[in-house]
Amino acid sequence: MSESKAALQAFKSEVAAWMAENVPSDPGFLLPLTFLEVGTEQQLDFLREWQHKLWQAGFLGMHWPTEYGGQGADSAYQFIVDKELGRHRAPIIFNTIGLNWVGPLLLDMGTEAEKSKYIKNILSAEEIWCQGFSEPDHGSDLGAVQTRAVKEGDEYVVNGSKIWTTLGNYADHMILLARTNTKTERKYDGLSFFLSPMKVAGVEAHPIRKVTGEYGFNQTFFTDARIPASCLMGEEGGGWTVAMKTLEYERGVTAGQASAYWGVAVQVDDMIDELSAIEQDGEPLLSDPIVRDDLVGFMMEAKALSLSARRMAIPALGTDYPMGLALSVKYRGTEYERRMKHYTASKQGAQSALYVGDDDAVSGGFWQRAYFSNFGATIGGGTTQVQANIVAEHVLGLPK
Amino acid sequence: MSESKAALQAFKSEVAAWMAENVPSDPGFLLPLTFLEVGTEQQLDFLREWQHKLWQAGFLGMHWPTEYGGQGADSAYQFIVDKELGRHRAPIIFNTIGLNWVGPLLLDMGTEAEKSKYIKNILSAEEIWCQGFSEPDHGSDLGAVQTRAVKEGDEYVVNGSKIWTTLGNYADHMILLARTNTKTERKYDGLSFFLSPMKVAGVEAHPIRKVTGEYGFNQTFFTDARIPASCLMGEEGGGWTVAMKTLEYERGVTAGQASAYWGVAVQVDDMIDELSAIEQDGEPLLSDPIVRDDLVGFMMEAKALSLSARRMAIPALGTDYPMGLALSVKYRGTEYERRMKHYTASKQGAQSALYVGDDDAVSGGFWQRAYFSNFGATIGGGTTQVQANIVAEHVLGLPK
Amino acid sequence: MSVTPNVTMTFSEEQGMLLDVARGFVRDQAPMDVIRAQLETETGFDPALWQSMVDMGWAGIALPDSVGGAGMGVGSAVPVFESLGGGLLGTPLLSTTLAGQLIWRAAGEAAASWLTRLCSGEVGALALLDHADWGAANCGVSLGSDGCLNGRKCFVADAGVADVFVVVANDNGETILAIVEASSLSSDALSHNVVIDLTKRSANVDFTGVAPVEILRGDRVASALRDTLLLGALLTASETTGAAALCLSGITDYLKTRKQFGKLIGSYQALKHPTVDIYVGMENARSFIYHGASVVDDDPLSEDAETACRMAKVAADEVMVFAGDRSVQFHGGFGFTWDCDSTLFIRRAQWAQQMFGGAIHHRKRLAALLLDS
Amino acid sequence: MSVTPNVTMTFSEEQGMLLDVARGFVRDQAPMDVIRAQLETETGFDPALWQSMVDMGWAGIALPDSVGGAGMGVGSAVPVFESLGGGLLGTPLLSTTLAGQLIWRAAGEAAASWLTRLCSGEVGALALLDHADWGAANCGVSLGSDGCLNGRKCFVADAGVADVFVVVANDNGETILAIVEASSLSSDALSHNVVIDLTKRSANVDFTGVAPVEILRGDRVASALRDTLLLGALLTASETTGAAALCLSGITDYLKTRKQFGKLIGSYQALKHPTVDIYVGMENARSFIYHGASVVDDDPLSEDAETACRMAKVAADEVMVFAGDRSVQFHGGFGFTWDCDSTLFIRRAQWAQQMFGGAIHHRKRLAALLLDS
Repeated sequence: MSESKAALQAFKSEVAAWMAENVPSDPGFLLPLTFLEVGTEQQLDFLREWQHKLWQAGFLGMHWPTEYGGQGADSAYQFIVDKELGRHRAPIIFNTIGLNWVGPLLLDMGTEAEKSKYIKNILSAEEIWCQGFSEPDHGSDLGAVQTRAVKEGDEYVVNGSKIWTTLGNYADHMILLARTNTKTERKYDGLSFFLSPMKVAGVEAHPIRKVTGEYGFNQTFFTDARIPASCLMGEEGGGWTVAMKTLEYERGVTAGQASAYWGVAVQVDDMIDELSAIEQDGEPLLSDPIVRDDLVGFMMEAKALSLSARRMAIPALGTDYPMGLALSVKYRGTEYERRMKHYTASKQGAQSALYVGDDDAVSGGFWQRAYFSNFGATIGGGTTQVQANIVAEHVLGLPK
Repeated sequence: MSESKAALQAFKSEVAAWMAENVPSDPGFLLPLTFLEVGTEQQLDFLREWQHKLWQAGFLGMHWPTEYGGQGADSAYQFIVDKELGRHRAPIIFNTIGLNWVGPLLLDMGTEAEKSKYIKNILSAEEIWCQGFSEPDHGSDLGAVQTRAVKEGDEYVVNGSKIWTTLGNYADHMILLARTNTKTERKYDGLSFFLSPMKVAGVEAHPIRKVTGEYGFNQTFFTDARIPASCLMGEEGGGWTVAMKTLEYERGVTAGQASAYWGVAVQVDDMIDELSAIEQDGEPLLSDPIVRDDLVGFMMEAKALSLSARRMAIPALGTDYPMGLALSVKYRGTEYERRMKHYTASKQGAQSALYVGDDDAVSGGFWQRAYFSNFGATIGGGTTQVQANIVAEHVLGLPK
Repeated sequence: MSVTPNVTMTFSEEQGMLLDVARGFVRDQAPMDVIRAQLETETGFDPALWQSMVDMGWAGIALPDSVGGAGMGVGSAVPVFESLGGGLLGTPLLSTTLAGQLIWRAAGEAAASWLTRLCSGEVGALALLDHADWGAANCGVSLGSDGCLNGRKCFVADAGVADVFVVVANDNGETILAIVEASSLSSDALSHNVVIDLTKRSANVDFTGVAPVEILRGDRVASALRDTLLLGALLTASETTGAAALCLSGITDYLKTRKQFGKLIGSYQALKHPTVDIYVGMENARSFIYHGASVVDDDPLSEDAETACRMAKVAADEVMVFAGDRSVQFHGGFGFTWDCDSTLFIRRAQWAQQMFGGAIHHRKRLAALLLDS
Repeated sequence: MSVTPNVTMTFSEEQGMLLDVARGFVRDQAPMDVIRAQLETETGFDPALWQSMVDMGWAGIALPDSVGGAGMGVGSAVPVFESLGGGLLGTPLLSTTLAGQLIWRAAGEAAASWLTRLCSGEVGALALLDHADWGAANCGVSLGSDGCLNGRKCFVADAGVADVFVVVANDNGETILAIVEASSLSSDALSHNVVIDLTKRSANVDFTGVAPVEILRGDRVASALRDTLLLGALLTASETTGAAALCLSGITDYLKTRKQFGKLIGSYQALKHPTVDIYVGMENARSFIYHGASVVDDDPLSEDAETACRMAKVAADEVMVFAGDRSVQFHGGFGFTWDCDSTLFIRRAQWAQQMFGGAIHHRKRLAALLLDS
């Protein structure tokens, strides 16, 4: 279902015009850099309203079915919207776990009832989703999940604790991976997947403060929390498969996401713009040959990432390692951003040591905060070290 | 037994004067960069004569007992000799396995008979030693040694194969690690250590060509080779301990070596001298700020290594990780040299692509050859990766 | 051109005792919960703790006994700052020490009254920068014909608690040092910085209309200023090296106890080997600071001393940035939280790497020192 | 200033076929034992193999059909050189292709007779350098009033087998291209280089007293020369990328089969993760060469094309140097032997990284291109 260039171009103009009118201006308080950092009610209300507005204008879920609140168009349209959001430096579209993982998952594997019940409210931001996979003692090792869900009549009784539940204190629903059977031969076969309500007795989300000083994460405690048995997605004991499918969405291997505009995007051009105003030894920093050489390195990395995305569309140019480019995106992209943000934060002379809140800080401390915040990307969703293993094993066929 | 500064200074002058007279000039053929690369009879004869001459002059085995051909002085004297050898760009002292590992080992753990029989001939270069630890399929994993030594009467019958036997084709003796018992509970307990003759029936050394195009290594084959039972050093089954002690000498953790001048030393100053003659874009290479910055990095590494050696002598300054500086020397030094030699070989414009034998090559292709040759140091005696494990486990206490 | 020959490293019994005392003090008096309690306070330190340090003679550790100092030489400050860094203990000692150095090197015993005050616990601060560029000439503050200063200084460390400021100023083209009493500042002279390192404090200070109590000028000012900046680099490097060592030990502790996929995470080479590189970098920085301590003295710093100070700063900055960054990463999800000390380490790294010029600043000058002679 | 916008990457069915054919040819005709048999021969390649390549039209792959070429555009040479590199197959195709480009870009169809000869299998060589510095003006060879050249060129690739030389020379300050027939060289004109990459050959060539058959001059010479050097960088990068991919597959094969301490060595992250970085670097280089192939054409190269060629060269050089180095290291003791192909890879890396300027050369120019506009 590819669209004519002309139609896409026209749509782009339409979106751009709408955004020029409707993108909210600076609200006067700090907005989160990513959906992982929504830490105050003020931020939440603002972002909820903004997402709702975008959806009402017909610019969210562009390729999701109309019967569930989408626009029934090609995914190219969503891509255009996301790009324009970036170009207009719009606030982020924050209901990311719903938009990027839960929505595509339900559209792919959900029942009609599940789709009808949940998808529209994801788009409209009426219902917020969070994810309950990781646990305090297991981090990246999902197979070891300990949170118990025991069936009693038409309910499951849940006990245990999840960690890093982004938006958990605000969320209406959680995609929950819990152990329904402790006696299976393979530990994976004891896991089940739930579309679990958050606003029930026995569920408490405790905010966790981050390295940036901000909030957004929670530790979620389940204490004899009773959830309807109908929350089970798929079969009991079939949770591992659903969770792995979810991770594919999280890792961007599979398409279908409603908006990938979940964080403030930073481009190499922004970096150069920022540094072009800085002086070193009384001269423009950008006249220093070493800095220039470093910037060439960053520009090449940025270009290589763009070219790689382009190349993925030409299968004949990736025959040796068919899934390689896609599987290495997170490994490359998140580390590149870490280095680039750190570099920009560190080349500001004495201003490098200022932080958000100081009037003299370069761009309000944006780069320092962005560097700190970026660890969410190199740690969450499988650390860089785990990503390297994934590429080594799944692309190069190296042993575990 | 520390010596007065004046005595050491006088000795230094004496050595320097002798060397000014006696260090041989360029023989007109390529000399090996290290003792690992003695590949022709011509090189062997030349180096044997040179070592003999140095010993006869009283400048080798400075701190070894006089009854075994040494000079009975402090090790500081040997250090001075080695340093002067470098300063005079003398040919290497090649009988390294004897001088650095076997000699100290025998002096430490050998019987009187063993000391009398072997040590003097190591110093005089009358007898050459090689080492038979590694085997083709096991590389760094010495515990897995398969070469069999079976006692029959007053002989052991040896079968198997050793690899990377430096000087093996010229050697008179080998320190041999072989399995005398295949049924021990711990695989280490089946190993024995021999001072084994090379010039007996059933021992054949086949030269292996190196990455540099030169020779020096061998694969040594034992086929029903019969060696006297008296060659056993220590107890049968006690070979692992002796081998580990030998490795300590090899890794430079323990002192006692008769001459550490086993390879052509390269200093950061040599690197800078070499590069100062090179042009880039019509300007001196050393005027390029990026190159200058790279060189600062190398100079700092060189200085840090020197300072670290100095610091080892002041225990109070290394209390947190007592053996750390010593145990990390190989890890740091060999990798530093690899990078430094590669850098110098690669900053010569089109001449970077020339090799030994080309009249137009920078310093006769020295840096290219030195870079290639340096892999002997980052691979042999425990690869860099193994060295990192050693530091991690033995210095930082990290798990295996 | 040659860089390696000078590997002087002296270490007296006296210095050994000082190192032990300083480490013990920090370990006992400033465990991490004490540090954390000060992170979001106004001054960032406990006055009682500061007084203990003064009582031990640390405020004058780098000054001669003729002016009330400890008389151990400026190099003796190195183990003290290394120890303070090893506990992330933020106090105004660095500012006070450097204010003392600047005055001493510019005026000697003629300025004994100021130095005695500093040795006895009054806090000194250096007002150096007109803007963020450590490499630029910073003499925008001028002395007017009315005997008052005119202009603002930026990022003045410990300005909020300083009793005495040494202000680098400009008197008709001549660089002078103006000594200003905090009491003479107007009530709105200070605007506090939001410093990324929560153990540190600084402020922009407006000196307009303030009359200095004393002006130091003459031949020695330029060299005193240059040497104080170099000593600032060395002492910051010392503090940073201590912090890097603490960071390393936090990482190794975690790697030895945390399991993932059924194994201690320290057994994964992807974590294990970079930790070795932090270790090596930390030891290098330590070698450089001890070498620096051995080649600086009260005379104008030699080329070898300059080299040592700059190398120490580069080595310490580089390892701290790497260690802090890896500390967050290797602690995984926990590393990303406020409760993990990793956040203190990356913040320290970010602060330290600019103080008295960053790696790029010093490497450029080292290139000139070592390659152009 | 912006660098990312142009991500053009075109790939026609025709190019896809060419890639398949070229890879198949190298796989079938030039397995490693064939390559190794030529390492220490005089010319470094088998004439029959060269003839097969000529028969497939590769000698004129980058030239228009009006002069006997394949008419697929110069970008079509990229997959061919990538494939040749993927077998370490050394032939004079690079020299011949670039000689063709230089003549074509400087003189167009007016030089059809030369171009036709090159397309039909005569070997062309570029005589560019007066000395080792790729960044210097190289016009030391001059044209005398007697119509003869005077001077020597260095490192002329494939000089030993060349039929036709294109010599960059200087005629009273004007840069000209002198076309010289090999037959007109004196018998001792060539002194062969000892090239570190044993699949490559070059020589210093003395042109003194040689009368060129034709002189190309005029407006187009400077731009033709500049573009040919850029295309040289792009095609060398293509060849290098192929070699890096081969090197990577050698490493992964070894890591999958070799055991140490009872485990496949590929399970050690100290080997596994750097191998991932080689993979990523190789894919980046591949993206750059395909992008380069999509933005170069017969016109003078655009800024985007220049950027693409330079980035391709930097990316390919950097990954090849890293891959070759790690290949030796990761093969352990075997890697240190002549029998292991790692020696061919570090030698190729060493050769490739200087050809048409190394990473430092191109990065400097990229900085000017991308930051100074």
